[in-house]
Amino acid sequence: MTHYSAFSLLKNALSGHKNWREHWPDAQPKAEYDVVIVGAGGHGLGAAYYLAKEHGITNVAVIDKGWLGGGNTGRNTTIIRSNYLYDESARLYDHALDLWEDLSQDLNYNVMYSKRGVLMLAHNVHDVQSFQRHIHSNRLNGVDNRWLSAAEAKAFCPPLNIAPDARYPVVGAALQKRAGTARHDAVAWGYARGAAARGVDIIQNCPVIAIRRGPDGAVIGVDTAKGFIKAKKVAVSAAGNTSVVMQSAGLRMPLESYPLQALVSEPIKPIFPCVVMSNTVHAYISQSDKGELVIGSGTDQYVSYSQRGGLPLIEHTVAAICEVFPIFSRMRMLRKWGGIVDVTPDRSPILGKMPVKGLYVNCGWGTGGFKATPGAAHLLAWTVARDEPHPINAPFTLERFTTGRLIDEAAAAAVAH
Amino acid sequence: MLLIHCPYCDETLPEPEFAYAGEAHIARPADPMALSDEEWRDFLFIRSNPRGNHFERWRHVNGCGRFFNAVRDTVSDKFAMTYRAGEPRPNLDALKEAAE
Amino acid sequence: MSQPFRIAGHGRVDHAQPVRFTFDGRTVEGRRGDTVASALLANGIHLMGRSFKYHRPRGVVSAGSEEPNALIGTSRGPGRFEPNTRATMQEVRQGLTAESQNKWPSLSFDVGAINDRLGRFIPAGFYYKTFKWPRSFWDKVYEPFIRQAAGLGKSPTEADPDHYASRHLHCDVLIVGGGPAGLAAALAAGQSGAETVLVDEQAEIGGTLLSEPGVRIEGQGAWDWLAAALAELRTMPNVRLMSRTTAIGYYHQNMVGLCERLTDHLDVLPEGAPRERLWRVRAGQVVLAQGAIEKPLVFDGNDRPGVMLAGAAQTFLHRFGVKVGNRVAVVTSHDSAWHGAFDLAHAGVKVAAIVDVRAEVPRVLTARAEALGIEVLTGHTVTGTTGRLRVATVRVNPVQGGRVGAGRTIACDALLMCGGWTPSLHLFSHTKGSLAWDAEAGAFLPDRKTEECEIAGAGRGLWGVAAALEDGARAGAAAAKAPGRVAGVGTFAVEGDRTGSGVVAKELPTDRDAGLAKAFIDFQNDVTAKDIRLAVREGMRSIEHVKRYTTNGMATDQGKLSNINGLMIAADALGKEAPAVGLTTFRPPYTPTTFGALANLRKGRHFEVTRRTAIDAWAEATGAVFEPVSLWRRAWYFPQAGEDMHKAVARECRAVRTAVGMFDASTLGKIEVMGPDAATFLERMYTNPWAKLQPGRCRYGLLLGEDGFIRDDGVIGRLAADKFHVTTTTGGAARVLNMMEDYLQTEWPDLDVWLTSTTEQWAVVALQGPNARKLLEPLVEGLDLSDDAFPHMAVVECTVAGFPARLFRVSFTGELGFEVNVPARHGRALWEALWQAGQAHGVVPYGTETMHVLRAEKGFIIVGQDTDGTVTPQDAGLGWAIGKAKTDFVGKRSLARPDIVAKGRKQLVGLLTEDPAVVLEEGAQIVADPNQPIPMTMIGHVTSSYWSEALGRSIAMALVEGGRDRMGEVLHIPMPGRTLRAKVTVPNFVDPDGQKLKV
Amino acid sequence: MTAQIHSFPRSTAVAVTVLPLEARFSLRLRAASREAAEAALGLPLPDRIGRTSEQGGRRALCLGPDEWRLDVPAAEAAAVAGALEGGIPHALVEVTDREVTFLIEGPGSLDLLAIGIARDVRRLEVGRGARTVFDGVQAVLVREGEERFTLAVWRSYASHVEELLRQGAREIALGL
Repeated sequence: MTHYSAFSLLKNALSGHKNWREHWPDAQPKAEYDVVIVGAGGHGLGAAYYLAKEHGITNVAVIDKGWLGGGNTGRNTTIIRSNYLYDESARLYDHALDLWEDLSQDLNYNVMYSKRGVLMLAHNVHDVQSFQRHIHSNRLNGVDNRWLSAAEAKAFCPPLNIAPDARYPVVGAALQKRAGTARHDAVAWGYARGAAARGVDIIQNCPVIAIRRGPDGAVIGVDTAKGFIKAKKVAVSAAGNTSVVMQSAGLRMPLESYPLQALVSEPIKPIFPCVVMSNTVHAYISQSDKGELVIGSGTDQYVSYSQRGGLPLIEHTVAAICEVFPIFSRMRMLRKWGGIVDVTPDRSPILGKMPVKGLYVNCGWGTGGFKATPGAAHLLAWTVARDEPHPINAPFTLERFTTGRLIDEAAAAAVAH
Repeated sequence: MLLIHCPYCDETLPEPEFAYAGEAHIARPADPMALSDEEWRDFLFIRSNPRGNHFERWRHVNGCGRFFNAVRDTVSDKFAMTYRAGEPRPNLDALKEAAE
Repeated sequence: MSQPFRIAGHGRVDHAQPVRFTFDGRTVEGRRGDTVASALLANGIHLMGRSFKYHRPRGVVSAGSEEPNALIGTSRGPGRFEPNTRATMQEVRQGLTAESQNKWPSLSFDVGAINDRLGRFIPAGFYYKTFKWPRSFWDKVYEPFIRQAAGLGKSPTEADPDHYASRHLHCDVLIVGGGPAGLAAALAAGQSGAETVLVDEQAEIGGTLLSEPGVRIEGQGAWDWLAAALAELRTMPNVRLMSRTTAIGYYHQNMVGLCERLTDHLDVLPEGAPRERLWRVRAGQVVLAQGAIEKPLVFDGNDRPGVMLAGAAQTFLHRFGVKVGNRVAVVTSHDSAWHGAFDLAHAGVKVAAIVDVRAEVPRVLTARAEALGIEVLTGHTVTGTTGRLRVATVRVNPVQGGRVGAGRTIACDALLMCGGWTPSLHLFSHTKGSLAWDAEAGAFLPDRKTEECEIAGAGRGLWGVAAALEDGARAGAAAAKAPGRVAGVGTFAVEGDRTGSGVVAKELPTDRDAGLAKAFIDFQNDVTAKDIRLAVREGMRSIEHVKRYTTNGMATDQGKLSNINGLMIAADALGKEAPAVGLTTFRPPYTPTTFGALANLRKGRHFEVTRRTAIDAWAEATGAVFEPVSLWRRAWYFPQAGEDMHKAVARECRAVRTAVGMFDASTLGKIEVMGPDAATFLERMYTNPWAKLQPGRCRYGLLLGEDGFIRDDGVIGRLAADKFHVTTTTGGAARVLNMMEDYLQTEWPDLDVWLTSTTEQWAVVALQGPNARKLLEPLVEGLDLSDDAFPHMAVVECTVAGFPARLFRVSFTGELGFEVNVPARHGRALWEALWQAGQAHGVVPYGTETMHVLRAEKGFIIVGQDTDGTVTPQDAGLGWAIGKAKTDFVGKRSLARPDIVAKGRKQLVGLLTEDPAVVLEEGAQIVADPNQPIPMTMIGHVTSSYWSEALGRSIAMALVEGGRDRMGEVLHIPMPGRTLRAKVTVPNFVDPDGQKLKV
Repeated sequence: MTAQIHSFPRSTAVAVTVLPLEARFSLRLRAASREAAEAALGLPLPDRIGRTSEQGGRRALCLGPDEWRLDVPAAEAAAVAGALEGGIPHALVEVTDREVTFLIEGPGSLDLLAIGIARDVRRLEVGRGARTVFDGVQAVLVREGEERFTLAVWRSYASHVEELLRQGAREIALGL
């Protein structure tokens, strides 16, 4: 693997950039792997990377039906934060945040993690109560999050409209300064490059048709478009498609997949210094390094894999942005797109062992998947390598839906509910 | 914005008149207390979430107010049919043959 | 003012009507009908912008909405500024202020152009490889630096004073694109009687015909035929023509979004006019007749101002009467540019040479060129241009057998290029319709359709006016086909049609070091051919990876000019055929769409409805402060002069506990549950028993979700054996009714019971306090209100203050209380009658805050504040509300799950701070051991906390692990800077035995 | 008698007024009880959703398979309220005060309704009605004539709807 640095860039510039090596080779499947990971998004590639780097397991394949990073990794609004309500969630996302901090150095690939701060707007008394609960809980968990008055929020984010006569006036905000954004594609590419350099096979455009189980019920491999691949362990990290993949192993999941939309504006000079989220009006916005306003929308009301999404939702989202930021009304929407998010009944992920021997799952992230990427990948690798969950992901079992110990982040999730 | 046929109004109308109401044909057990925790979990939470034909419920909430069932392809979002609540789950193969 | 490049009498602009505007402060004169771009070109101005990354000087490339370079800021006064306006689409208007972008200090001298010199050190994706060391520099130095370089135009900084409109539209046939194909489709569909809508993004409908006046259709000149066709369409009542209207997206089941620009072209804004309108069109059939977009050629220096698409030059000439230069050169791989060159030559422009990369060119073209005295260089390539702010020369070389020969230089002030045409299938792609590569056309053409649509004309790879007309008529007739409609397929006699063909080129061959060439593909994003090749070299094999790594196609034209060139070069680098590499997905909108139009009616207070009660106006007049509660606004408190919230609430609380208070409770959800099976239905829905509740009596009802957690609560009164008056929380009204309908219709359709929302039928006034009966009694006719005759939790239909009423004796405060329901029209009158009657009894109006304090003093929960969707009845201390003998109700089974019956669940308790003056923060977290390190183990949190005026101290409610086993225990609330201590108590602080209700 | 809302722009294209309150009921019953109810009310109850019937100043609009909106003169409210006592399983609930009813008339009325209603109102035949949604607000629309509609919304939404109708009427008056 070529080490990337300003020096290597300079050296290659002088030779016309003709000597750069490929980020990852285009692998063809071998007959057998110790671990097959289904889904080459940030989570799956990251899990392969950590399996190789931290657990010495390098006979690993990551298989994807399309191109790597082409699912939700490449379709989200790149918000990273960890100010979740429940201890379990806060620890899970803060674990990810810790890994984000040094990810560029670790991968020798700049994922452009930008700690520009995430502001969550409160518009009424109920919001204030809910945010205060988050802030106090986060503080005692060692998670960065603090309360700002409306004027302080405006100082932190000048385009914000804090007029008291707005339909949804801003009465204050919770600020997590350590939160921010990262370059989504770079996360997938950096992990892919790091994993490939450690011997992991990345197999693209190879749909997994079924997970195959042996006579004793244990996983023995996967049937793919390129034939059967034997595997001692299979980890499914396929986001919106998890139900379909798991069904092939005979497991029915507490998941539903919804289309989630996002959009960007035309690029403008820097005006928006942070990330702003308002769960009450459903507005999520930041400005990319290219200058586009990146805006998250909600999910359509019905289960779908179509990635099309309707116009009414975009109308509502843009109206919400203009309500909170009336100066953007004359801006223009450049592009909108859709992803498929898999949602659990309590809006918290499932990350751990399955009742089938050798089968592991990482799913149900809803809109929270990108921010969790390094954490989820790290914990999935741990769980697969040791065949037991890490204490941080131990509460995120499938069994909680039987026993009733739900981790209900519905109130905290940035999704219409 | 989908167009949805309400089997009670017998009209095809735009989505804002309707509310999605989750997977269909998950009947509430007659005696919930007789169920095991696993069976009760399946009723509460387990969903088929297929890529393809999905049996689902909608309510014509801004219309006749009725809940009804639909079969919709979750990949194309196209409705194969809608039918009244309480009617049995249609046999899709038969439906396809009839169309051909 | 001279317009040296304007050709008198030529074009469709009104030469008699000058229009003045400014560009970077300089006054420029154009003509009515000009775009900013055509007016600037008429004045010899090509330099209109700077590119994104390298800040290279750029001129206009196209004449349409695909323009990547000539983006300007436009303004018409305070609040009415918008960045990134395409100069090729913005019509000139008197007084328009236009400015160039992404430059400092000026457009002609831009410091940022240093990036251009450093170009070799900042290739595609360079930022992924650098800026990582030293570690601390990323946050403080590199990242802010990268962000500062972002963007093109400047953001607006003021709120938008304009408003926007929206409209739904239904039609049989929607035709997108008003060129020959679209017009022929509209004629066919219109004549059949189908409801037909034709939209075009340009100010004028006509498309290609506007730039092809030489073609003759049905014996008429193209423009005469166009005028006649439009006139005919306008006479058809079933046809609607919409110009300045862009089809932005193609959604499910033939819904197409349109954005219509209403005022940006007007000199003077009509009072109250919306700026733009969003249309949501539902069409039986859609005809996509969007034509094709010309491709640039890729060669070193193809981005200098003055280098533009040949078709654009033709449009500027014919539509606007503007010649793009005095001495032009042409480089092409397609026949179409030859025709443009001939037209320019006819208009008196010197055409220095036509360079064609093809060795073989139709003889008819070369002969014509020679006749016009134009030098013809077939089998040639272009290897460079010169000129800092305007192209000055072009270097051309012969190519033989793949070898590039010696170059020579040709002087020119404009270089016209044509790399062929890309069918415009963006909307088709929105439908997820698939495309197939057509090797002969050298383009992707529509393949499998998913929606009811027809593609006509150049979109299907058909070139020429005749083919477009014929195909349009076919498509229009096909789309209009329906029972009772006859659509004839018209035929059109066309003369002078200029069809042609060409080849698809990757970057043009050169004799120089290709590694040093600045051969642009995506002009705005400064993506060059070598960037694409670098991306492939670095392992980006998917076209999506190439796009994302290089940013090719991600500029504001969304790849309209760059996608196919990028694909051809990527395919070449990968050693694959174009279709094997595939295309990136086109996504809505077709062109950038104003946020305001997307938000349309939902602006300001119309962003969302604000629901008001019948009594709201009285509260407002009395100076109430309001708070939003779901969609309602409710009086929060009623401050008197000099009072802050704390003082007002304390006074209101005192008044209720000692005299009487009035409260507008109209927002509570109300459902009339009626029918012989009403009680049975409520038995199944609510945890409580209902069968034995007597008519005339009420009961507190608790509603769970099937998961066993509390969803809603409220008092339910039985008015008759078959009639219940159910109340819900304010925010839960719609949800509860929907949930009830769901169970009733789908689980228990056999029950004879019906649900009717009466939330808005009734205005509700709560009277609470020891004087409540004294106040009310005189206003109630013929009814004994004594405790014996009308005890706590009684309900009756009666007359209050002369109005028909439902009177409840209920208390959410612990005081003697009544709730009077009257038909909403009488709400205000009832309120005022009670207010008058109450003057003798010390009545005060109180708001939601006081209501909250008083109920907390009694330990009554607020669903959503003291519960959060994970709280069971037992957790909330409401186990008594569960009917013990009931075998089933919604949620019962879930209450038996292992983790729900487990020990240590959070339970609702009271908290009394050690320091009575300290009011805990709602949301504050509770720990057992304050000295533990972070992360701490938290055992609960404060759900409600107030100053209790009645007790002269603070009170709180909290959810605490195993809370009811901790009575008397002191717990700790670590706050920033100090840790508070509080004792666990029963959550019932005032009159715990309920004596005050028994009066 | 109808009162012109002053704030609406004077336009020949479309006029909007608020109808005064008479008496309105929501009637619910099963198909088997329909005939008995018709006899008791002296009013046919249409069996198809969207159809209306009128008799003796009383009017029924079928809104759902078991639901009718009854509009009767205010003076007959008490009589109607008591008409179905005994025998017929039903729910009859007065909702007069729940709603505000706008009358929209003029050649621009279809355009005005189209600012907020997604369904194709042109296809609603004269004399028929439907529950639908106007810019997110549930509403009952009845086509009283070719260019004459009533639009009933819940009381607390009325001012919002009225303001949007006013904005739309101004736009239609401008002819843009």
